[in-house]
Parts: sequence; structure tokens; C-alpha cells
Amino acid sequence: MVLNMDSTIPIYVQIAEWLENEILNENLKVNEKVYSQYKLADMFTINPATAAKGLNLLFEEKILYNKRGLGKFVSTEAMDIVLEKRKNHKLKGLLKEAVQEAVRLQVAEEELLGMFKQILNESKGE
Amino acid sequence: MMSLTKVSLSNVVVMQFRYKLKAYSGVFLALMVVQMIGILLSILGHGGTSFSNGMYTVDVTVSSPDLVIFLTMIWAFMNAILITTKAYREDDFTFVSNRLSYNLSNMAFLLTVCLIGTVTALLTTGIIRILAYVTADIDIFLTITHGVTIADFVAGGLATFLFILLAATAGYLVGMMTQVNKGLIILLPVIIIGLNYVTQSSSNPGFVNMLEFYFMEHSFIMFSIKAIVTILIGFGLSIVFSNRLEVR
Amino acid sequence: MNVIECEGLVKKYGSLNALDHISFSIKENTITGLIGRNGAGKTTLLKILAGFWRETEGTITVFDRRPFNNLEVSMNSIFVDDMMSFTNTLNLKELLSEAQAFYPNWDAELAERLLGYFNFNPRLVHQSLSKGKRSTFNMIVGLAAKCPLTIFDEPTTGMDRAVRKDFYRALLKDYLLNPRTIIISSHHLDEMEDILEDILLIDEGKKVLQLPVDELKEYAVTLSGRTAVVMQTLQDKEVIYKRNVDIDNCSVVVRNNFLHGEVKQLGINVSPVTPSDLCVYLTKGQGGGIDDVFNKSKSV
Amino acid sequence: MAVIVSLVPLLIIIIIILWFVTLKKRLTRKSLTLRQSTLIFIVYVTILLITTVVSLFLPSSEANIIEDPHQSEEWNGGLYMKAMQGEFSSIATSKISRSWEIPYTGDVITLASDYYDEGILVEKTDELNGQIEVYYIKDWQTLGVNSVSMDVSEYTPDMDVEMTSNTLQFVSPEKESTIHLAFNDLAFPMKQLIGESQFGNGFGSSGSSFFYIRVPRNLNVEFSDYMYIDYVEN
Repeated sequence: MVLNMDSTIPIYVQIAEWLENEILNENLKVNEKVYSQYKLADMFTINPATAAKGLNLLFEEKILYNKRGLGKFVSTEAMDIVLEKRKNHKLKGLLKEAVQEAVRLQVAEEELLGMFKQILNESKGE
Repeated sequence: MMSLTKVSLSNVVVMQFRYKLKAYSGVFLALMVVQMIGILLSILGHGGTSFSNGMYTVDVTVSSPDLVIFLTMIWAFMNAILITTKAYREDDFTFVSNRLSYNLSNMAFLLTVCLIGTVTALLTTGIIRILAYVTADIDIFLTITHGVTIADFVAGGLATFLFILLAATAGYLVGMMTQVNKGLIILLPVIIIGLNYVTQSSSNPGFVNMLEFYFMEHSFIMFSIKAIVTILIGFGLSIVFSNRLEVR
Repeated sequence: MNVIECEGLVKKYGSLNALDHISFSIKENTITGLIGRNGAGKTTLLKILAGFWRETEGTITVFDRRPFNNLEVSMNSIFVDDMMSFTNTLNLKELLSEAQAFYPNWDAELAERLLGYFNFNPRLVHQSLSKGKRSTFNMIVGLAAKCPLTIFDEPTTGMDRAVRKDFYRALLKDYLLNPRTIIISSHHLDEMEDILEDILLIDEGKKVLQLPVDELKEYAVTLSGRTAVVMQTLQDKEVIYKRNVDIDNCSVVVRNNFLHGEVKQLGINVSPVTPSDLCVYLTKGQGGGIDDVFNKSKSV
Repeated sequence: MAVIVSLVPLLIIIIIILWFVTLKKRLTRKSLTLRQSTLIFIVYVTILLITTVVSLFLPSSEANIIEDPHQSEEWNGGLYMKAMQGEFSSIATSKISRSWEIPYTGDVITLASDYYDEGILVEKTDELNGQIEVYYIKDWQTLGVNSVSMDVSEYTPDMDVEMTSNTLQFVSPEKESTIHLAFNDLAFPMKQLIGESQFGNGFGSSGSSFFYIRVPRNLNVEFSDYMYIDYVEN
């Protein structure tokens, strides 16, 4: 499915990210029950323990909350947490890597910004 | 969690026994072939005598299931060796088994096939007579029935069974010893020669005395005791030998 | 609760230690991958677990019992490998119904469906099957038996890739429905690592490590870059494996217990190590890699 | 020939052993299914049962076992000696295999034989007038099979006599006739338990037989030289 088994990112992180995407796409809404570890294991052909680890990750980040005996549900502030996390960590990280590469290639600041704007425009146009 | 299943040894033995009857059905075909060879040889080499006084010749054919019984004993011996081999053992340990249940079900199996072997061996009497009648142009059959009671026949049948079972026990023990340790193959002739030495007497070499121990016993009770004790010792030793056997 | 407890287990063949003081435990209802190179002692260990072989030293308990010659352990476990022997007087369908008599949890419906799915002719006998088909049939028996301890020793021998994928999927689905303790030994770690919970890596009869698969993925990283630079950073790191790419460049596998930032700044490339590669690196003998064989022969 | 025949079982046993050894290997490719082998075996057992029943209808008779032939007085021609001493009447009727009563009024009778070289006893008696009596007495025909010896005299053919004018002709049965007997031996474990020896040989011997002829005292008996005739002492 959408998991990349050969990726550098551990499967349970990928599971968490996939669930975050589901929340961002609003496939999973606030206070909605998320897939159980067994359902996830079946969906992605992974060990349920791995799936549980992914769910736990989100629980620790307060994106999900527990209802005793019922499973995990999407918390009210889930969307904000996910957005915040993606911006501060993932996006920043990606940009940082891009900048590092630019430094290595001795790309001037203006040129880099130009490239950035160009890509931005291209994706807007799509 | 999945709860552990409680086991009873007897249940497992019964299951293994039933499986063996199906899985080893080849032994019945082997029995059939062996007995048919026995029947043919009984007809061909009828081992009779004849006399002639110039006027006429009296030609006698001996019709007896002896050869068939003897070949059935060899069959039992070979079969017992065969079922101790690795290939057969692997079939067993594919499913639930431990060494005790493996041995007990083997013994139940041997007991059953030896019983079948005994019955069919004794039943070949009729076909041997008919074939003799047809091929040797028999005028009349002389039978000893006078002084032989039904009880004698029953005892004789049981003795036949015990003889065949003795052969199976010997085979099973030999087979199990060689399975446990290949070195025992070399030991076996040594044991046999040793026993021969120990049991020899002034009149007979040892192996004759050993055979006479079983073959010259006229009392049914004594014979049964000798045979059953031997069988129990043989099977008991097999269990002891195989209890440390590594399988599969 | 631990289904398997193993303490100082030794198995000797003559003077050779096939298992050398190995200790580990396996939790109930987990899928554990037993990984090791050929001759590492995987089969020996599994056969002792199944009660077929006798341990030389140490203690081993399965369901709190010594497995050797234990009927209860035999009843509650099944050992599947490509050497499984079935009588050829019975056809496949009859074999399955025989197996049903032995195993109380036997799932006849599952067995029949799998037989159909993998296009078996139920009237064939086991010995007439191809190697891959035989492994597939054995796997069906292993799954349908639903034993609390299910052991697969190289279950995918001879199976083609599609069947292997089906097997792993079937195993996982069946595990989700009927959680039980499963141990799989296999060469194909990369194919099955996702369905595993734990990995037990052994080498030369010794335990190398036992970890959840996720942790194994983050256990080590590869540092690659200019040899001089890389070497400089290695002082405080645990080196697992080293390889010279060319005269100037090398790549080194190290324990992943440091911050990546500083090495990245040195222009060293940090990349992950797949569990299957890691297992290979961890079990490489003293002799180094295959490259050394060729290097030496060049110098002679 | 006998040597070859006795080697056959040994050969077969070796073949069987080899066959067993290779059995497992052969099984790996082709073997009969349970259903096939069950069917074949059931057919086999059925055949055995049917033949067992059929065999009961074969012509059979109780064997006449001789416990210890050396003890019996009839052995070694005892009957002939007894009869010669005039004790014919004491011979058991079961030993008299055939008898003829032939009216004869002539003065001379000639004895002739086509082929007969055993004894003929002639008793001249006052009791008879106008007739002669001929008895064919058959001694033991001992047959040894394995460890038992039995008397098969009742199955061997008897001599016949023919009266033509003044000649009494002894006629032997059809020349070179063979009597095929079969002895239903008990299985060896059965023999063992009824105390019969497993080993050893019973002995076979064709016992003697003779004619006993009673004639009126005044009848002249003539015969050719080659015939062996004794007169009863009385």
C-alpha cells in the first residue's frame, strides 16, 4: 500500500505518518475511532506490535486519546498538533537539508530563493 | 491465550495406531506377496515321499502351511525392522508423538498385523490343498483329526501367533538397537555368538538349544509363558533403548 | 508470560558445540524470527524446542516443561520444515483429515481453503509434489494445526516469490485471528521482517542479539564518505563492519547511538542499514568480507 | 534335483529380504493408495476363506497313524508266519483285503500269475467241498511323512484272481499305477503342542501281502517253478 518497506524510516513511524495524513485529509475526523492495531496489521501486512507502536507514538503526542476498552480516538486538537509537528520538524528539516546541499554546491542565496519561488509557482499552477 | 491441551497417552497411542494402519498399508501387500510365494513353494516342493513295489507306486504329497508360517515369521521380522527405520519414524513424529507413544503404537500395530498374518497364514491351508489337488492329481487326502481336539487347534493357532510375534519382537529389538546406535550392528553378531556359546551343551550347539527352548516345548502354558516373557523383555528393551533417541 | 525459557543451552556433537550456552526467552503470542547464517544452529535450536533432540547442557522449558520426549509439548506444538514426511498411501486431503485427529485446534475449513487457493490436486500424494508445493502443503498443515507453539524452520524453501508473499500474509492474518507463539527461521529476513515482532539472531551457536524488529531497524547506520574523515569520527563509536569503497572512500556500519548532526556536517553520508544486511554484518566471522578473499589473492 | 528344489526357498527368502530393503525407496515414487491396497487385501482374504471352505469338500480320510511300528507283531512278515503255522483264523478280518469263494469241482488246479513274486499259502482242509476260498491278505503299507508313519494299505490296489477252466490266475492291478496321496500335516506349532516331534523322519516301507488259498484236501495243486508257494502246516 502506501508504506515503503525499504525506507529508512521505521515502519511504526510510517504508520504514524499515514494516520497523520488520514487526519490531515480529514478521512479521520475528531473523536472518530482510529483503526485498531490488528486492523492496521492486516491492512499493511505488518506485525500488530509494530502497528501498536505507531498508534502509541500518536497517543504520546496527544493526537490520539484512549477510551478504556474501546480503543484509540482522534483528539480534538489532533489537527493542530499534526500541522505544528509537520511544520516545525519535517518541513524545517527538509529545508535544512536543501540549504546544506546548496551550500555544498556553492549555490548563491538569490539563486536558491529563485529556485524555491519557481517550484512554488509550479506547484500552484498544477 | 490459547489454552494448552491436556493429553492422555492412551488417546495419542490410539490415534497413532489408527494412523499407522493406514500409513503402513504396504505391509499387508507385502504379507500377501510373501504368503503367495509360500503357497507356490508349498506346491512346488511338496517334500513328500513315495515308494514302489513294482506293482504300483504310492506317491505322497505333504500339504501343510508350515512354509507359509515360516515366511510369515520372516515377514514379521523384516516389517518390525522396517518400522523402526528413520523414514517410518519421521512419519510418526510429523504429528503428535513422544517415544513412549511411538513405541506403544508400533507394538499395537505389530500385534495387529501379526494377528492378521497368523490368521491368513493358517487360512492358506485350504488353498494349498486345493492347488495340490489340482496340480498333483491327488486321489485322497489323509488327515489327522482323531485325537486332536478343538482346544488343540486353538492352542496351535495361538502358538503360531506367538511364534510370528516372537519374530516381530526380535526384528523390532534389532531394528531399534541399530537405530539408536549404528555401532550396535557390529555388536549384534557378537551377542548372538556369545549367546550361542553360553547356551551350548555337550550334545547341542547353543543355537539348537535356543531354538529348542521354544520349538520343543510341548506344554502350551509353558510355551506361552516363555514366548510372552520373551516378547515383553524384547519390547521393554526397545522402549528403554529408544527413549533417548533423537528424532527427525 | 514466557512460552519458552532457555538458559545456558548447549548442544554438542562430539567436540563441536552446535549451540553454545545460549539463553533467551520468547514471550507468549509473538512472532519471532530466528535469524542466522547456515550452520549457525537454528535448526538444532528449533528441534530441541520441539522436543525432537536432546539438549546436552543447560535448561530449556517450553510451556514450563522440558520439551524432550514430552507428549504435552508435542501436542501443543508443531514443527514445520521442508523435510516433513507424510505417508504416500494417503492423498493430501486424507492427510489433512488424519492431521485433524491429532490436533485439537485443527481448522479443517482453513486447511481446505488454503489447499484450494494454492491449486492443489487433493488426490495427489505428498511425495509426488514439487519442492515448492511440498513446502506450501507443510505450511498449510502448520497453519491449520493452530498449535500454541508453531515452529517454521525455513518454511519457504522452494516457494516462488508470489507464494512466499501469500504465505507471510496468510501467517499474519491467521495470527491476528488466533494469536499464538510463532517462531520462523528463514533466510528471507527482508521479506518477512514486517510481520515479525522480535528477532533472535544467533551465530555459531551463540545469541548475538534479541530485539524487536523496529529497534533493529534503528540499531545501526552506515557512515560513508572520505576515509580520512570517516575514520576521524569513529573513536567513540561501536564499529560493526567496515568496507573500503575505493582508495579514498569507505563506508562503515556503526551502532546508532549518537546524534547524526555533527557527522553530517563533516560531509559524511548517514544511511540506514536494513535488518537483513545488519544481520549479515553482525554474523560475519573474523575473516572479514568476501572482498578480503580477493584482496589477499591479489597480494600473493 | 532335490538339492536345487531345497535351495529354492533360500533363494526366495533372499529375494524377499532384498525386496524389503528396497521397499522404502520404491515407495517414494509409486505406491498403492490405502484404498487400493485395502481392496487387494480384502480380495486375498476372501479367496483364502472361499478356498478354505472348498477344501473341506476334497476327498479326505482319517490317517491311520502307526504309533510304533516296530512293536507290532505283524511287522516283518509276522502275519505270513502266523498263517503258515495254521493260525489263519486268528488274523484280524481287517487284514483280509479281499476274499473270493469259487465253486470248483475238478481234481487238479493250476496256479498261475502274470506278475507276482510274493508268497502264496495253500491250506488243504476237510471243511471245504466243491469250492475253494481265496483270501488276499495285505500287510502294513507304512508311509513315513515327516515324523509320522501311517498305514496306507487301504488305499493301495489289491490283486485280483480269475478262474478259467482249471487255472486260478492271480492278476496284478493295472501295471505301474500310481496312487497319489496327500497328507494334511498340521502346522508345526500345533504339532509341537500335541507332543509330536518337529524333527526326525517317519519311515516308509511297503509291507508284504500274500494270498491264502483254502482248497479241499483231495485237490491237486499245480504251479510253475517260479512261483513261491508254501503249504500250511496242519
